[in-house]
Amino acid sequence: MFGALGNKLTLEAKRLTKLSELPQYQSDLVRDIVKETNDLNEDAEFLTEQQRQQELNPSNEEELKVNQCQLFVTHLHMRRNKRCLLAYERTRANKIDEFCWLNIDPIVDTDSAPDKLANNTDSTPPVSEVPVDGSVTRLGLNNLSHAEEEYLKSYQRILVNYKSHFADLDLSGSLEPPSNIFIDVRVLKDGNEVQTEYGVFNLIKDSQFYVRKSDVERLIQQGYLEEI
Amino acid sequence: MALPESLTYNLSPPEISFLSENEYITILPRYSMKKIELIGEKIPTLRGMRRERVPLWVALILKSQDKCNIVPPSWLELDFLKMKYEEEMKLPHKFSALPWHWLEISKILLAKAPDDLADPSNKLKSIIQDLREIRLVKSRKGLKELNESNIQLDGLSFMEINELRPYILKVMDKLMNLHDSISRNNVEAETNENEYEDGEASEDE
Amino acid sequence: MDADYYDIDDILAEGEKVPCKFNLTVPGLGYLEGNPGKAIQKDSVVELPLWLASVLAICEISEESSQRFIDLLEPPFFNAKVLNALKTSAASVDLHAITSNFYKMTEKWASMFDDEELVEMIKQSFKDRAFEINNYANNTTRHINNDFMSSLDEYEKYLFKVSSDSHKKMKTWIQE
Amino acid sequence: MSTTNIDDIIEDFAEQNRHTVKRFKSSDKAISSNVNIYDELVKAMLNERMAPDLLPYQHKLINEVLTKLSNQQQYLSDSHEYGDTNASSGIVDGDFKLQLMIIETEIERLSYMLRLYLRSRLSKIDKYTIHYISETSKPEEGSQEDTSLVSKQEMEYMHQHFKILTQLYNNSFLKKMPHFLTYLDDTSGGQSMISKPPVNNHVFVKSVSKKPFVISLDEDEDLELTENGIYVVKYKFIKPYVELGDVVLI
Repeated sequence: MFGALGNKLTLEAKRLTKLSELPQYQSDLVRDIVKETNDLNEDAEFLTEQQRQQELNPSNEEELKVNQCQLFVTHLHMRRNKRCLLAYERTRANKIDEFCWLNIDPIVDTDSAPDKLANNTDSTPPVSEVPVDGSVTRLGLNNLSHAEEEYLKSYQRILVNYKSHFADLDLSGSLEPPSNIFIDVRVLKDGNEVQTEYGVFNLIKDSQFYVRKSDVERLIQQGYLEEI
Repeated sequence: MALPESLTYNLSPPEISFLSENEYITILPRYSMKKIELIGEKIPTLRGMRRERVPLWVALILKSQDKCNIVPPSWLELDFLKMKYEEEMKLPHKFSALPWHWLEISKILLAKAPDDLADPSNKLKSIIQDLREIRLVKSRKGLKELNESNIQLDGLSFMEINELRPYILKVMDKLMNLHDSISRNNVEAETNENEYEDGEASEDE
Repeated sequence: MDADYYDIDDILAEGEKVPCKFNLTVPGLGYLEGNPGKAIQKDSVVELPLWLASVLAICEISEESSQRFIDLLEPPFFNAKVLNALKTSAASVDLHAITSNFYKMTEKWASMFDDEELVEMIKQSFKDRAFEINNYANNTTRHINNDFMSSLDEYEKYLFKVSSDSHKKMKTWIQE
Repeated sequence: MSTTNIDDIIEDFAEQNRHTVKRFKSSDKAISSNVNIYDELVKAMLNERMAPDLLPYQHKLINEVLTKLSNQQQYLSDSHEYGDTNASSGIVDGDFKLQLMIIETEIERLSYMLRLYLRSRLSKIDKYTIHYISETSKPEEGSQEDTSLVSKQEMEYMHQHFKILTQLYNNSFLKKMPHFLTYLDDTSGGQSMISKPPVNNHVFVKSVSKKPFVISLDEDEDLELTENGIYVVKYKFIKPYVELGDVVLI
């Protein structure tokens, strides 16, 4: 149906705003819309030529109007297709940007890209839907188009460059407020001496220290310390 | 995007709590300590038992190391809060005056310095909960009155405002969009638009 | 009306179909009503997406005549039945079933026809429904009325989401 | 081994810090000496977070915060080094450590706010790129290094990001389309492609002006704002007062 391809792509764009990772690039659908647009353009060129002929040989006004109407429909349809394509790609680019800010590596492994095989536009790829909000948590390179892969690399470079002006700030750092930078901990089991910028302490069971949280996170995970 | 959607035009409760730690509070140092030149503030030399005003976040570090006691703010007190609660009951269309950060600061002090408070923690917690609820009910009723132009919200604190913010903004913006869809209502918007465009306003077909 | 070019919901709203009557016979446009290769006859009624209908409806056939390529007919989502139901009990109307971008459609429709009465009425129903939405968003423990929740249009769903997220975050913070 | 008194060391560092501050302030009259730059940053961050459009980059404030952060970080690492070499002698006492912890906490707090400030700006630059590219290329913009709407780094970021986004569109489909459809800043046909900040949207403001003042709204309506009053108004009506500092966005 009329404008159906564009609608389909826009629905896909709407869907992916809610996903925590980017689904497979809809290359077939994009290709079909580009083709449809070029076909429409051929019609438009034909209609424009016809219009010129009509103007050269004054014919009835009705014919001119009919031609103009056809031309409008064709042009509007092309513009609509363009808007759908751009909105789709923009939505994906936003997700790629968001991913780059996380400062983690994309997934390269073929198997872990969940909808590798689902490049059929009719299927809904089984991407993990996170209902809370659509923030990106991971990105499979296999789901990107070639152009998007290039874009990802370029944006990473731009970010590295921008961040280098604020080397002390760790711009990709946590957006949670820094509370409890220093914490009280209790030693749960004996262990070795621990060196930190704030000095040395020994892991002796039941002793307590006031330490920088980031210095002891591993020891807490390993069960040597607990936060009081 | 460079900032996650959830933080765009929005603050999280931990963030507001973080901001509340910038408020000043009185401490009673237990020991002396040399002054500290901070970027924002100079923390004066502390002497035992001599009161000083410091940012709450500094007070919390000192407190955690038993270097000081925190002098609770005068409003964080059972009698005062009960009085406020009665005010809330008496005046159904008005919010009683409470500090800008009352929810955050009371929560922080109840967690980190309960021994410095004049009244038992459980009683304080319960009156604070009651106050929060009566004010929430009141504000929710007030939300019936939203319009497309402007409203005044005096008496609500930062945390309370923040909780209502997404709803209020999204409703008012939508009412405005509906309102402005009528060209007569949108005359000014269009004039602004043209100024914005620097005279390059485009022609419709 | 300056909807953002990249706004997905706006693009979807523009894709919604509205009934139109053609004021001239146009060969080759039969595909608009599912008859590719054929002409569309004068006076035939066709459903067109708004992005097309809104322009054809303002293009005059000739300079002398005020007639446009097409006339927009009253779309089902603004018929008397819907409007009456919204007036009587806004919260019990299934907007989603009517059109999933009801308010966007209202804006677009109202801007074409300068229909102030329609806007005033729908503003009031939006307020009533929004108030109800906030009540649901506040009370996550109460049994959610699925009928009401599934009757929301896209903007209302979004309103519910941002409101309930905010209340949830507040609850989490208070309890932590 | 060292016989230096720890107090002297701290005095020394403090002294160094003061000098840097002085040097900066003498060349910078806009930030008066009684303004606390920590509070200024809190305000700038909140305003930027809540404003629908980009506020003028706070050149002086941000430069000052960055300089002071870097000095303080240097002080911290020097002090840690000092602490390491003197740990065994027992000179580094608990108080010294505690003071460093307070200093480090402040650094973390400031860095966090700066991070949010800068990232909310980038997110607006990304959303309204073409609009800001044209805003910043106006002749009156950018002539003055310290009053421009965006920083030098942001300017670079904005142009680079726009370039790769354009490349992405071109490579994905635009270059295969009819030429007249390849523009990204087309404003014809009643639909502008240029996304603009929604300055009509509502914002929460708190009036901080001691004197009440009146702003004009739509349809000949006026609104009086009194100190500490909380209002929800359309951003476009309040923007000038945000820049004047009569209100803060919350």
